[in-house]
Amino acid sequence: MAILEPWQIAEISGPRKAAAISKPEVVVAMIKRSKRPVMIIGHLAAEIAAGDRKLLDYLIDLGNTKNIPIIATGHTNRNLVSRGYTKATILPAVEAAHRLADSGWQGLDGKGPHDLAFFAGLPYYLEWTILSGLKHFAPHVRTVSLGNGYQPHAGYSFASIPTEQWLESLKAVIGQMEG
Amino acid sequence: MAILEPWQIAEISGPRKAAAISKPEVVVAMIKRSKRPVMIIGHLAAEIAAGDRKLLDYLIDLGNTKNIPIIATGHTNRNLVSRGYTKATILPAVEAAHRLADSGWQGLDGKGPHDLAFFAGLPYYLEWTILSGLKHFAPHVRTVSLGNGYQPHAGYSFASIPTEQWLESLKAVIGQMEG
Amino acid sequence: MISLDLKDLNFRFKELESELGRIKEFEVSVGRIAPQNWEEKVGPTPFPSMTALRGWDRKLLGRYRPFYMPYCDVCCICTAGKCDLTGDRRGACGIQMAAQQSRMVLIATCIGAATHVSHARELVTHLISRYGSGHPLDVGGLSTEVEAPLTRLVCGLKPEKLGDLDEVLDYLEKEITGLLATAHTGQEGDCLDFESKVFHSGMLDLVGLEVADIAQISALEYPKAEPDAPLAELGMGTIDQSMPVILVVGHNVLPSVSIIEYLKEQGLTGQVEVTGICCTAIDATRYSQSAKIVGPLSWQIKYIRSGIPDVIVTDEQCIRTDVLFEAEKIGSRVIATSEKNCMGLPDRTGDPADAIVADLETGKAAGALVLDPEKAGKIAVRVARSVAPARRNKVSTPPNIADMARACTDCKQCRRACPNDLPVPGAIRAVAARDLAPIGEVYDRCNGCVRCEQACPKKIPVYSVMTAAAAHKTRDEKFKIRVGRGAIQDVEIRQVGGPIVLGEIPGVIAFAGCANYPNGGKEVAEMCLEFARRRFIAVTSGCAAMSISMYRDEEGKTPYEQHPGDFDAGGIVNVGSCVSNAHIAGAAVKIASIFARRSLRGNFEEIADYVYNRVGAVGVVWGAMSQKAAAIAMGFVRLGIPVIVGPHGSKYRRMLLGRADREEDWYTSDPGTGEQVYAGPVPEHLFIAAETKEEAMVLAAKLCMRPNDTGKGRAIKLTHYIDLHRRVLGTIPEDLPLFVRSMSDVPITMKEEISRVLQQAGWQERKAPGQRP
Amino acid sequence: MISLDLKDLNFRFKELESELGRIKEFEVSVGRIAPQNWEEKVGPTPFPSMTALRGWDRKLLGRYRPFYMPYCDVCCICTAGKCDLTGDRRGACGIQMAAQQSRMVLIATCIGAATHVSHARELVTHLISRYGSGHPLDVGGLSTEVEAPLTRLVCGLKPEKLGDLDEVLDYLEKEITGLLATAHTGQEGDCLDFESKVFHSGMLDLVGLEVADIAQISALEYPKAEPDAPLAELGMGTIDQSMPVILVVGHNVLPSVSIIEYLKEQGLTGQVEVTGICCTAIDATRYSQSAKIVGPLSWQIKYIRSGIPDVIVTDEQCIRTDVLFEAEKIGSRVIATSEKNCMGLPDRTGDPADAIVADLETGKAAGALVLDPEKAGKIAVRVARSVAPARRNKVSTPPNIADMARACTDCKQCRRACPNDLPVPGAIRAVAARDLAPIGEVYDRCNGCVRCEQACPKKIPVYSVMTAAAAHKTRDEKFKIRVGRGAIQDVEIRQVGGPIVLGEIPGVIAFAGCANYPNGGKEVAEMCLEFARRRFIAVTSGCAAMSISMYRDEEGKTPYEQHPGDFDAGGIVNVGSCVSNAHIAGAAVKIASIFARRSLRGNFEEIADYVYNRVGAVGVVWGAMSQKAAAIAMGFVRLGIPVIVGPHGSKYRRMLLGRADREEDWYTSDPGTGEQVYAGPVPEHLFIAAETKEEAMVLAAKLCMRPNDTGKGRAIKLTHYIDLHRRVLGTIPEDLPLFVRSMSDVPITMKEEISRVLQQAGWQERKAPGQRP
Repeated sequence: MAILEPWQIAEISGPRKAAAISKPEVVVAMIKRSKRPVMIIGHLAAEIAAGDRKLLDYLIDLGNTKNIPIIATGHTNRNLVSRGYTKATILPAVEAAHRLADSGWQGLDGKGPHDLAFFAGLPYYLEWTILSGLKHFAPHVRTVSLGNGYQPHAGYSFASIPTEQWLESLKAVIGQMEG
Repeated sequence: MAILEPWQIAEISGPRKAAAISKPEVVVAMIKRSKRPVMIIGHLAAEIAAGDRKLLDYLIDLGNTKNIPIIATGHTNRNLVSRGYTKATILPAVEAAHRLADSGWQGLDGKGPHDLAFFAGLPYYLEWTILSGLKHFAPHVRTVSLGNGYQPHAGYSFASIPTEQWLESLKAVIGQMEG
Repeated sequence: MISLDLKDLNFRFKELESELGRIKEFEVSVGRIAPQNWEEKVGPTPFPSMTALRGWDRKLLGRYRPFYMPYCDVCCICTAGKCDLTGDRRGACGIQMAAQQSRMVLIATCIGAATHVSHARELVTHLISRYGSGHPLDVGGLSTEVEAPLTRLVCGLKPEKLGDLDEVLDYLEKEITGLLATAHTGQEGDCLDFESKVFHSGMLDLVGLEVADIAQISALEYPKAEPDAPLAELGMGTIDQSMPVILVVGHNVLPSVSIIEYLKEQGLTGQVEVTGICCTAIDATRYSQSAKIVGPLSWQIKYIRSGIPDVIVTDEQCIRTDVLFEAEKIGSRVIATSEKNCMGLPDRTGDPADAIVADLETGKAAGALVLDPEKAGKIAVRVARSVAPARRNKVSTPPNIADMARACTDCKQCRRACPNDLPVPGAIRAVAARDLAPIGEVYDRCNGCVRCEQACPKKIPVYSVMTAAAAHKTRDEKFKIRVGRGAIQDVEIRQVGGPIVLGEIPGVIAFAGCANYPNGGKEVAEMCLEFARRRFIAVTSGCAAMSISMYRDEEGKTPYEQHPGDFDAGGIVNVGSCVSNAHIAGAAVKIASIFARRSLRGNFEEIADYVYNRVGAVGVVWGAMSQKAAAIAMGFVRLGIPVIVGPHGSKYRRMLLGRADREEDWYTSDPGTGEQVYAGPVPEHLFIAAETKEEAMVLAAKLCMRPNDTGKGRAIKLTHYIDLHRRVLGTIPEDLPLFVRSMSDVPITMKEEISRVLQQAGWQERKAPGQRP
Repeated sequence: MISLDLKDLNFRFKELESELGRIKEFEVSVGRIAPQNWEEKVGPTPFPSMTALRGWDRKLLGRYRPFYMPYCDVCCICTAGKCDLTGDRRGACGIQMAAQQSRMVLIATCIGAATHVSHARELVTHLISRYGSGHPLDVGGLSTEVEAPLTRLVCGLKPEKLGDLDEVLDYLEKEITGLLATAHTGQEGDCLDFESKVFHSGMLDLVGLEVADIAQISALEYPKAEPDAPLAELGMGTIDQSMPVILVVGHNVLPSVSIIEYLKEQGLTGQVEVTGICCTAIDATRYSQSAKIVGPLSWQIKYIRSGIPDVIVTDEQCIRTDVLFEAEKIGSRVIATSEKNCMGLPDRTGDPADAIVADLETGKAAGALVLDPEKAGKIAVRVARSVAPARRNKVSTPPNIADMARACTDCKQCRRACPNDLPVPGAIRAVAARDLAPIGEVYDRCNGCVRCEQACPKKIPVYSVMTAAAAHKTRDEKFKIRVGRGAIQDVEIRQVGGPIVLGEIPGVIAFAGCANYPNGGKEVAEMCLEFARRRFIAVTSGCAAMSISMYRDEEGKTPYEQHPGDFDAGGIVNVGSCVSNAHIAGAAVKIASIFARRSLRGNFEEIADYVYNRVGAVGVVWGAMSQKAAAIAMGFVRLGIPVIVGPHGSKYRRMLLGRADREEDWYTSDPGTGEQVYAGPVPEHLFIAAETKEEAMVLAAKLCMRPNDTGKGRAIKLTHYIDLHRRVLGTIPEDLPLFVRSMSDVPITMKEEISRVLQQAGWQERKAPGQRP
């Protein structure tokens, strides 16, 4: 069952709440429309089992579809490197958000501000606080939570849905991006 | 359009939110199941135009269907009396709520605790704070907001709906109770 | 060398032989004022700790149980949260909802008390530096010898000089710090203990108010307990816009005093308009009636957007945080003068005045922080005079509001943002159709919070449209207010003490507090007039005192012109600004002390018990909004004086409500026989939000009853209660039998009717508690 | 009679002829300590007001901009609200979101500072009453002459006796009251001004800590700056359950001292177990190593539910508010001893001890409030001895947890309530299937907040199931902790000052704060050991100091047994309880004063600038949760010492983050030439939440760098940074070029590799800022 309530029950947001990602096409459309997306990946991505792989593996795949750069937070980079992915930028999650919130920041490659930011693999509450910061202070960045717990402070978030359903959606996004 | 958000935008409630009264039958069923309902009516009931009558007129009708006693708050009683209704109990709204929250209170007639409380005609925010008090401290009372602005702290509330739609629902409830 | 370690050391010797010589009868007193200046014996609780009066608080809280109305379902004040507290859930620290709500109340009232105490500290420090610590405290000469009833009551000391107030402030700051600490995660967790601490903060707050006001009355020579204090002008219509205009906003009078003094010094009095909003304005008129009051705090944006003020001087408290932003829109310069409200401005205190003036004149700087009231005052005058000519086109031409309004899509966001759910969308659409009547009605009920405008997705300047549409109303705002008289004289207390305690004056009703009214300010004036006409004593202060003035009778007279300023039946007594609320509580305390000759000194519980049982006083805080208002209210409540707040007051998260229907709650021990006797539900509540003006009036009349009313007094009080109830609620009160103890309580003029009611209710005469000595 | 009005009056006369006689060389000093006891010249800001250091704060805030992460979209702290602050909306008072968040931070840090200051006030008042105000302050004899570096720095006075601390507390209380006032609706509204006030509250907090700790060290004869302070026992496994057991919880040691003294007096030492949780426990072991520490604050429910304690004595701070509720379940008696945490219990302070003991023994009363630590201690011992035998069956037989767990419907409410999103549902279902491994893993990562249990709709006592399943782990909790040594000696500072400032000791890392860890306490120990092994100086206090002890190496040794307690490379220095954190900040300040001979007195900005630029110290507060922790952190931050918090620390609502990528942010004026030179992003952040232990370690190593590192020092610091980065993040840090000023900064062992990185990055040697004098 999809729950459009914060996964951590008490973490209510207020009047402005994330739109639910009702179907994979929503994400695909956002990526396609975005000029400069970025992906912020926390350490849990390497722990969260997603079928016989880890969430991190799917995120790498997703990133590769449109060359979306990755910011590796926590100790995520170690797990990226062990997967042969060496282009990530290492930043603490709050620092990444602080930069995103600066509309003058020219992005990881210095070529212009990011307009779309995906979040995944962060502890729920840390992602939550960061998304709140961006909701309030980064109106120029659209935020998307890719976890399977509803993140009300995001621009878009999956509802709190079972792992299988969520994985299917992620796979569909990747499939559609590749296709 | 029905908005399942607090009518006053910032008055967010938290994890526990009112169920929407999706159709008149919901209210009818509650009244029928209730042993000892009560109606708390604020002064705005005499001001809110409802077609060619006032909200207060409908509420009197509703009360009369099952002899639901009325607590008149603010200066509502004056308008009840002018309509020939003289059986109301006069209490400030917060005091009425305070008594309802006492599970030992034997009700207006001293014959036992009320188990269902309707609210209407109170200023939105006053009803809101009172419903919050009851949600948290009167688990033995089911609360229903009969206004047309969604009251998240109620047990049941109409969504924020247009006046006509709301009036139709009220009339339907009365009709079904009478019928 | 003799070095003293403790503040409260007091040493003396009859005779000393030492290397230094021989000294006789030598005495040094430090800190705690030597008891020699006061014969009265010290009661049980001088300088009470936060638990010293817990027993008294629990008595009150046992009868008036808190009813909590949580703002939301969660607790969010530490990083272990947020915690869901619905049901009987405990948070990560173990707390439950009732305790959490009372904890939030405590934080609010601590903020309130801190604000007043910090204000008092600033005033006292500044006045000592200017007038010396030996400057005598004098609030009303020989007719007001009890100069500081609350300080005497709470601290057990009798301050005589400005310097004596220092120790009182030390005590208040220590207690506030301790109380605030209890709100720390994992400290106090019982809701009644939190409530007791809330009461303590309220009591501290009242003492802070008193310290602030007696200091400024004494040093700045305000009216000293004068019933016939002069009238001052109030309203936007009273301002001569051809002159340079300064606006002072806030609560600390010092910059205003400096402006007025500098104008005098320079011979410019009458050539620059000194206008004020909020309590700074009230206190400025207490200092000099050349100052004009614009209106209560809700007038801020309206007045600034009018373009009139050339310079805005802010001090502390109740200042909209967007003043600088709004000022910039009209090219007005801002001078901030308080450490507590720096507004992000550069600190220019140390710069030469000429440089600051130059920067402000040229607009190189939009504002400056000048933490020296004297300097700030001079700069304000110079800048106002210099920029005014160029700002003569300042009253902006009325915008084409119909065009603006046409952008409205009727999305209703403005109404959903309005705290009073006012019908803004329809009124805006009417403006578009050039019908200004509906928006005028909205204007009358609006508090100027400007949230409507913030919410508009079409960026319609909703509030500006409204004020522009109502510009003619603004021009008519010309009223008279009696300036704050300060304390109530001891002689007045001697005169009315008897009638009040016996019930012959049916009550003292105090209208105080903020301007966050549910329905515009008119209701405050109407309530006040109702009771003054009924020959209650109406007392007022702060924004409420202003709102009361903004009302005219058929002859065009304002309430202050219709009613005298005497503390007597039928009077409308403006004591002054927010800090003057101390005199209202002080009057109740003085009835116990001067009229009933109870010992005051460090004797809180006995006096509060006296006030609670004898003095039919009620507070009405119709627009209560702030943490300060909450603190003041709790100060009154600890003294046993009920407070009625407007419907928004329900958002203070909890009420203190009696249960008239529970007979067992209202027994009291007869002072003569010791027997438990039923005294009836009087006063019925201690802190209650009323839904409408009508309900508030009926409640106010009812809450004036006290257990110790004489039969005659009770009859008089019942007359008003029944009469009001009948008039505004349409019936005789059903609870009447609870208030009639014996037939002697029944008003003669209503005897027949009441007897019938009593009979129907199966009423029987009860043994009333004996009269207390 | 001579009567003095002002606290800071100081009058003297050479010779006086009067009626009283002739007096020569007479002097009275009151309040402000006469300057005669200290030669050092007074700096610019003794007793700084809330804006005195605004300039310094703005320098820091310009470089480390606040990044706000609002807890929710609205403001709910006055009744004009709630207000929607999304977008650029202003609330009814005009405030916007950034200011509102900083305001909430200020309220939190004021609560934190108030808590410590109030604690200090209580200690000082009690100790003065017992030991006299003339009792000398002595924190380390001749080797620690700078007895109160923070008080000297901030207040500009040099306290010598307990009584001298009174004036410091007056100042702190006055300032806290003023700061709290600024949070009032319609007062301060600029986020950077709020932040400056937050820093001020943090600074006040540090002084409050110092006052509290030097008072108790001096009067209670704790270890006095002893590197080799004795070891004490820690852990539930160390308790002899055959004896009566008292549990003390909280932060105020006085009741514990009284218990220990009474046992001694009665010859009962060794016959009653005195066990403690939180800082009271730490301080009890500083007083006597006969006391045992159970664990950090997160152990409370676990320990109470074990049934072991016969009597629970609570004082103040960090006490679960459900202690009484939990105690009643196991028939344990509760004695509350603090005005700040009365728990709703009847105040028995004035009752005869025998009566209280009798009521508690018989269970007639479940608890009592006894506001006299001496009396409370005696009662606790008597009751514990008397109820223990009857409670011998107190360690409840393990419940049938498998049966309980079978009620689970996998609704996931427990997990959704868990602050750490731990996989509770699966673990509970495993318990039902008699597999205890998963729940054991949850136990290791659990902080004991018990929210899981609160949320369970099936009323499964989830937390009890967990602790029962992990009972064997509890039995193994037997550790050694070095008791709090207190201050760092002046001689130690002299020895390490050079190596620290030059960078040869790569950093001082302080592990402090609460136990609200993201992933269990083990990570704190691991981080601490990592840095101690790398020959940083590891300092610790409070719950973190306990968590560090709960770890063993292969040989079974705890960190305190492996590492010395010297303030030197490789040491693990437990300074003591939360209030002992003052000594960590004090050590940094003493480096500036003792090693670098900067004048300390009332000279905050210069010293903070020195610490910021020279002293490679970093705080790690892995479980930061409380308002106190926030206040302490802000105290460090104002001194220029960066603080890393755990991921839950993001819920403090704002970070203070530098922007390494903005070169323009990192220019500094060369002290020699006055030229603006690029100094690199060091330290890069002032307040940052780390996501994982690994990230925190890399950050800690990085944040130890300072502009004034010598080449050698920078090379050493870079070695650790690079090495850790490579190990835990898998690569050489990309930002490395920012930290290499010239080739002399490059660690020789890594030269080749680093050169390659530098070359790739297009790095060029820069002019480094000159060494400061």
